Amino acid sequence: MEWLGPEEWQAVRLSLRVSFWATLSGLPPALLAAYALARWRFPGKQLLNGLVHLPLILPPVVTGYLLLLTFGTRGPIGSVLQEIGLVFAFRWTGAALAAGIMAFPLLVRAMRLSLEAVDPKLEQAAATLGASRLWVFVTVTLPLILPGIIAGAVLGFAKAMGEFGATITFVSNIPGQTQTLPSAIYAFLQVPGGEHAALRLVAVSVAVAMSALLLSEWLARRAQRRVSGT
Amino acid sequence: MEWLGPEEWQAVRLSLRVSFWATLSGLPPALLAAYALARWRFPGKQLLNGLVHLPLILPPVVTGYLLLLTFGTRGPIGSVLQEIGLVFAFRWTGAALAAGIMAFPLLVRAMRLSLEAVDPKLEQAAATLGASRLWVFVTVTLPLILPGIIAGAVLGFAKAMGEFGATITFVSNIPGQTQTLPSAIYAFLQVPGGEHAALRLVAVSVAVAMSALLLSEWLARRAQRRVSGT
Amino acid sequence: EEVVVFAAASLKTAMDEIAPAFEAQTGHEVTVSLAGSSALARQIEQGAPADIFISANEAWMDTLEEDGLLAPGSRSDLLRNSIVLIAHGADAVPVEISPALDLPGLLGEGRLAMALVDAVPAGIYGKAALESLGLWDTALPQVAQADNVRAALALVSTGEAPLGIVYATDAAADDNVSVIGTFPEDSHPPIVYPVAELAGREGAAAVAFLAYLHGSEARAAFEAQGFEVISQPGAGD
Amino acid sequence: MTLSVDLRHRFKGFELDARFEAPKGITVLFGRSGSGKTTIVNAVAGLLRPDAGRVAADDLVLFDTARSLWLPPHRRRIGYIFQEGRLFPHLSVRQNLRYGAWFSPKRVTPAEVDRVVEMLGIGGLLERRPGALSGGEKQRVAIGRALLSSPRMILADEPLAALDEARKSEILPYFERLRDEAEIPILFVSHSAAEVARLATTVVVLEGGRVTRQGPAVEVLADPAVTPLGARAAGAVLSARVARHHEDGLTELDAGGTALFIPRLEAAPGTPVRVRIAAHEVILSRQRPEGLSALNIISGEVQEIRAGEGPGMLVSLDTKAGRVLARITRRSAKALQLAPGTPCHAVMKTVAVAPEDIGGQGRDVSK
Amino acid sequence: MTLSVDLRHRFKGFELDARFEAPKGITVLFGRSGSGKTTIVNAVAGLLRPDAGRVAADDLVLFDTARSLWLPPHRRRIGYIFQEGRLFPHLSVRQNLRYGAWFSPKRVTPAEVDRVVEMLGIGGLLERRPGALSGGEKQRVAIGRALLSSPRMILADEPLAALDEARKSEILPYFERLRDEAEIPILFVSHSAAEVARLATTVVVLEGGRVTRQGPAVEVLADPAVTPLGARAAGAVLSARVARHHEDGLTELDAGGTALFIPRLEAAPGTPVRVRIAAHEVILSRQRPEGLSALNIISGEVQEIRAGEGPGMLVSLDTKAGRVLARITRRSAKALQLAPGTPCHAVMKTVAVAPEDIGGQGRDVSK
Ligand SMILES: Nc1ncnc2c1ncn2[C@@H]1O[C@H](COP(=O)(O)OP(=O)(O)OP(=O)(O)O)[C@@H](O)[C@H]1O
Ligand SMILES: Nc1ncnc2c1ncn2[C@@H]1O[C@H](COP(=O)(O)OP(=O)(O)OP(=O)(O)O)[C@@H](O)[C@H]1O
Ligand code: MOO
Ligand SMILES: [Mg+2]
Ligand SMILES: [Mg+2]
Repeated sequence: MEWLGPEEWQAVRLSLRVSFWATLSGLPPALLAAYALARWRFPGKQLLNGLVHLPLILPPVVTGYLLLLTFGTRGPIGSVLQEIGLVFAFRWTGAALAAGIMAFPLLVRAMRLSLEAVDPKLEQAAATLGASRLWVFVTVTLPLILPGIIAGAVLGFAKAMGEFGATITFVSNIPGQTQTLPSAIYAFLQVPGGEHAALRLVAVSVAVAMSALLLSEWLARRAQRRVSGT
Repeated sequence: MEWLGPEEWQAVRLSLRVSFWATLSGLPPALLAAYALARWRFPGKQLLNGLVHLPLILPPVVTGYLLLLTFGTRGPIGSVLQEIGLVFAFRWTGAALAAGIMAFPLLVRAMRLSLEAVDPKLEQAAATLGASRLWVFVTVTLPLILPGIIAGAVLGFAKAMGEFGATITFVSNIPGQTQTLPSAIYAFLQVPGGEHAALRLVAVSVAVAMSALLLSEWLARRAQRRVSGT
Repeated sequence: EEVVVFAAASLKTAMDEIAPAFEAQTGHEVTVSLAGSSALARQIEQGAPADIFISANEAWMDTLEEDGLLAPGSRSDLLRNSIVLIAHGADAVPVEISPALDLPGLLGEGRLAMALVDAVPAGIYGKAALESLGLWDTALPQVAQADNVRAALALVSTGEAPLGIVYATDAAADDNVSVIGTFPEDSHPPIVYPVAELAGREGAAAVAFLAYLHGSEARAAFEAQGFEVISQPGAGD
Repeated sequence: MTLSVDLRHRFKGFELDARFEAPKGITVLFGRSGSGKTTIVNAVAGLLRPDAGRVAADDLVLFDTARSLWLPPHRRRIGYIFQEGRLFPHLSVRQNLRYGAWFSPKRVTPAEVDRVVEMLGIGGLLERRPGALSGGEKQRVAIGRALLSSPRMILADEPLAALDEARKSEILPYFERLRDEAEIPILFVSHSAAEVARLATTVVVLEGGRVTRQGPAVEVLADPAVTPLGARAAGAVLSARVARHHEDGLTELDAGGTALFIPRLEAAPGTPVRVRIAAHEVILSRQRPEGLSALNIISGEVQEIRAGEGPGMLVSLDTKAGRVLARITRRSAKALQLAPGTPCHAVMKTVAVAPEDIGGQGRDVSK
Repeated sequence: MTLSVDLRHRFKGFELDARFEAPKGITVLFGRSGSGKTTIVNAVAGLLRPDAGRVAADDLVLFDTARSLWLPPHRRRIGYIFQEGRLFPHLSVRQNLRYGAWFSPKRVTPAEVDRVVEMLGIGGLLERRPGALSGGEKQRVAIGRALLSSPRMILADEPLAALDEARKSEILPYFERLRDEAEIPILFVSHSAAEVARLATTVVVLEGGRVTRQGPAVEVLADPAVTPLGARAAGAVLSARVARHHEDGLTELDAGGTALFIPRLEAAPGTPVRVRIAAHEVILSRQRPEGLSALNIISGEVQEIRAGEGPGMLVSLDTKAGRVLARITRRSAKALQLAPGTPCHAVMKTVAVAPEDIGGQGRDVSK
């Protein structure tokens, strides 16, 4: 597309990368949280539940600010992670972290909903056939909740594509590093007459997300067909 | 709570009202959309799917801007609705509209996931017992997807409580009319020394949302128990 | 009578003082909507029920004026601000801001936090200042742009970025940063907050409020926040 | 009311092509696992849209692909007892039972509900949800739910498979009564020869999606060629009346002048009953046998001898009590020199006339 | 290996309190719907944690509430055939069958898989998913899945209820072989008297959550007091050998010198077989009867006469072929003046010895 400048292309690529990794690396912890919430009983369960929902409840700026305080180079977690070479500040990784955290509640809910719909009788059957808890999860539960995982991933990816407030607050806007599509769009909207440029980027953003959506629908249909067992 | 000024109380009340109505009035259209996406085949289905996800994909500011353009007093829809006395611009109803639209994809996904998990054999059984499509839906499908509806409503409510970008862009930040908790938090964060006041409001926001969450968990457990049929 | 004021969010503290005082004095009712200048300007374009607009951004006020949305003759410059270079820490060593400033040396590996340099006024002014000082090209690769000044300040305040460029009004109140230099006034276009009454919304209360803003009580409130109030020929005192 | 069925449908690796008539009474669909029984039942209920065909109940066409006619399931008013229960998990047993009544044009009286509940022995379960029921309990509730929906027709897909004999023998009379009293056709899928033999008015035998045999139960069951039924299904049904009850626990029946002894039957003298005598339990004798423990001897003469596959033959006796079938070996037939017209005695034990082979109309079957 | 079960568990409105031993062989749990069979089986499998009790297989304690011992289900190595199938919907039939092997310490050979697949007649379904199977097909896959998991013990909850007679008679021998050859105990829930009679080594009768009768099958089945089994379950098992095959389709067996005729059995002369003779199909006679169509007559003398409820009596005959049971009426017993020691002849028809009542060890049961 000629009508996108190189910096804008960069933003597109970055947004894709950020959203992809945000979703992907969000999946395992989200699955764990969903499993814990759906299946386990433990003290502080409602606390975990609340924590998971927090990014949804808080205005994104606040989330971004809290991220800055904890995952920043001087933050309690950020400083430790830095020791092992994991830096979030002003990096695309930070953008992915912010997007991932914002998408987290959506991932968890979708998975949890699917987990709660899994027939425990099938899991029992697997256990009688010798599968340990972990194997039951891998061979029965996981395939059965695949539609939920896909649904969660789609929501998460879409959310990550659109996330702006927390990202820019946490890692600011550095072209090529942390300037995602929404940041670029936001910048255009701040100046009089920037609407057209902004709309062009919105169109790109929508196109990208729609492709992801179509792909996910296709995957979900396949998974659903597997699960419904015909 | 003495440490909240009257204007802040107003914001709390308004946020609750906005989130409540956003969620409540979002439920029926979300259910319809979820049903259409889960069960029907029609041309333009993927378009609808995309449209539903749009508020997630777009940066909230863009959504707010688009709302302003369409539902504002001069917008094509806004001006028509104004004729019949339905005004969104700079009213709490507009805040509810914005929050509702932002929450919409979350409502739809949760319901759709539940709908896809409903065993069609039960619906068939209901049909053989004389229940028409609509009655099957009301007496079988709906109760069975109740956990999904609750999950969606919780997500939606939480999202509505935290929604800020689209709201402030669409209906501005008018105390008592459109100043929700997140807008108030934002305003505090824009001035030196406002952080403490902002944190107080964040705490209130979190407390309110957590109560809603606990309530929903309780409801969901009941619904789940109904569905699992023991 | 009611006055609806759309004001840039950075004026919150001042407006929280001014509005009740005005109400007490005149019996009018003031409603203040605080948001980003661009959002407010767009809303006014779409027919927002605002009587008065105080913008932190001249460009948006210009746009509204061109579109004929301002009450003719009501526009004036209300406040002036300055931009400063801040560093993390309560007692950082001051520097002299001149073309000789060794920004890369001060930054080291770190970032220079600014507001969006092409979109948000504080960023635009900062960029203009650095350009006029010939520092922009060397600084550019290390600039981190936040979506507003407050976020830029937060980056420095938390130590994420060693240096930042923010409004003097913002820097003053934060104990974790120190102002290490003020950009010369001639290094950037004047930083002014214009105010205007909106077309078709003229009323006695609006006029009164406008006058009040330029008056001495308001001046005290603005100055307490670090703003410089621009004297109006023929206004108040 | 007669149900006429004509269906063609393909699954991958399976082709259904079935045409039959189910008159008033119970039509049993009989066939091996995977022969297409459930497929047919689903098509009649409207849960499967077959590739082609027509199903009509008298003048009411349920569907007809030739005329693009399709009555949706909920307008067919069919009481379908599913092979796998399909109870509504979110409703209590009581609500499950009432479900059909919500949509039924006819009112279901509380007395009717009580009677079905009592017959099925689910009175103690009414407030439970299906998740807390045993396998057989679920199946009984499913039966009740279908029966209480005031159906125009009943489809029962192995309704009794999960039940114990005692429970079966409590429910079977109910189906018999439906068969004998109500006008509604019943399509009944069963694997149990005893059930088929007892209930069927009409038998339709399916093999690999095709109807290989159909007709009145008495004929089909008496046919040695109907292998899937197994040798044990052949039998004759005699009409009799209760004559008197004896002190030693036996009830004497009068079958066209011949006395038959069966275990005590709770029915007043004079009550008409149907007694099924399984062909494989009848022994033939040329002389009237003496000194046997078997109490029931019916005299008659050979009407027909049919040879099937294997070593068995089916002998039809014409007796005053009616037609009696006996399955004997070729070797015995030769030894006894049987031929049409040969006078002969049919011997069967009292206890061979088992309780579940006795159906009656005058009995209070709800007990 | 012996399984000892001792369980106490309460559901609302139901109380289980059962204690029994299941020795090597097949222990049939028999009882009405809702009597607690599935509850027991679930507890043994570890799917239900009973309030109190202990289950052990020889020295291996599966759980013991007194010692707070609980072996999780997946470490019990139990092949559980569920009452409702429970196939994995996301796996193909083949994958379902192989599932247990993934976790089994023993390797399951392809030959073994093939044999089970062939026996169950599911060779054509291997690539399908459970959603595209008929009810009986699902049940067969479920049986295969459990059998192929190299279990240490088999729990079968009405595994054959959904199957037709022909299919049943193909699968039953497999269970028999497991019973006779493998060392593993099998807990088998069944409502079918014929199945119980044929398979059971041990019978445990449940009523309302309590064990009312338990013991070796021959004893329990011969007991007229065991009403839930129905009169038809009593019977004796004779050991015999194939003597020769006749041209008229009959096979002659030699049971301790007495000749027995049964429909052709595909087994070489000399092959040992077990023949079950249902008590209700035996007629007794003081004189050796002549001119009857019944080919099998065994002579012996009355050993014992037991009266049950109702009009029936169970007569035990001591014959050279072994013990034979006959259920006759009180009236006949009186007429024949039977008493212990009375010489007597047992008469039964050839075809009354039905194919599914023949179990053998030498037969190729996979056919
Ligand atoms: N989860 C439960 N909650 C309450 N009661 C239950 C539950 N599961 C079973 N029951 C009751 O316990 C009793 C025994 O049930 P169980 O499933 O063991 O019966 P069963 O002998 O297997 O019967 P069937 O032959 O009908 O399968 C029944 O009365 C049943 O209603
Ligand atoms: N959805 C499907 N897709 C493909 N094949 C199917 C499907 N449903 C059924 N079949 C096949 O169609 C055939 C007939 O199935 P049907 O369920 O009618 O058998 P049935 O006679 O009811 O058997 P059973 O006694 O085992 O319940 C079977 O071979 C089955 O495998
Ligand atoms: O609204 Mo601002 O004060 O331009 O950052
Ligand atoms: Mg079927
Ligand atoms: Mg059971």
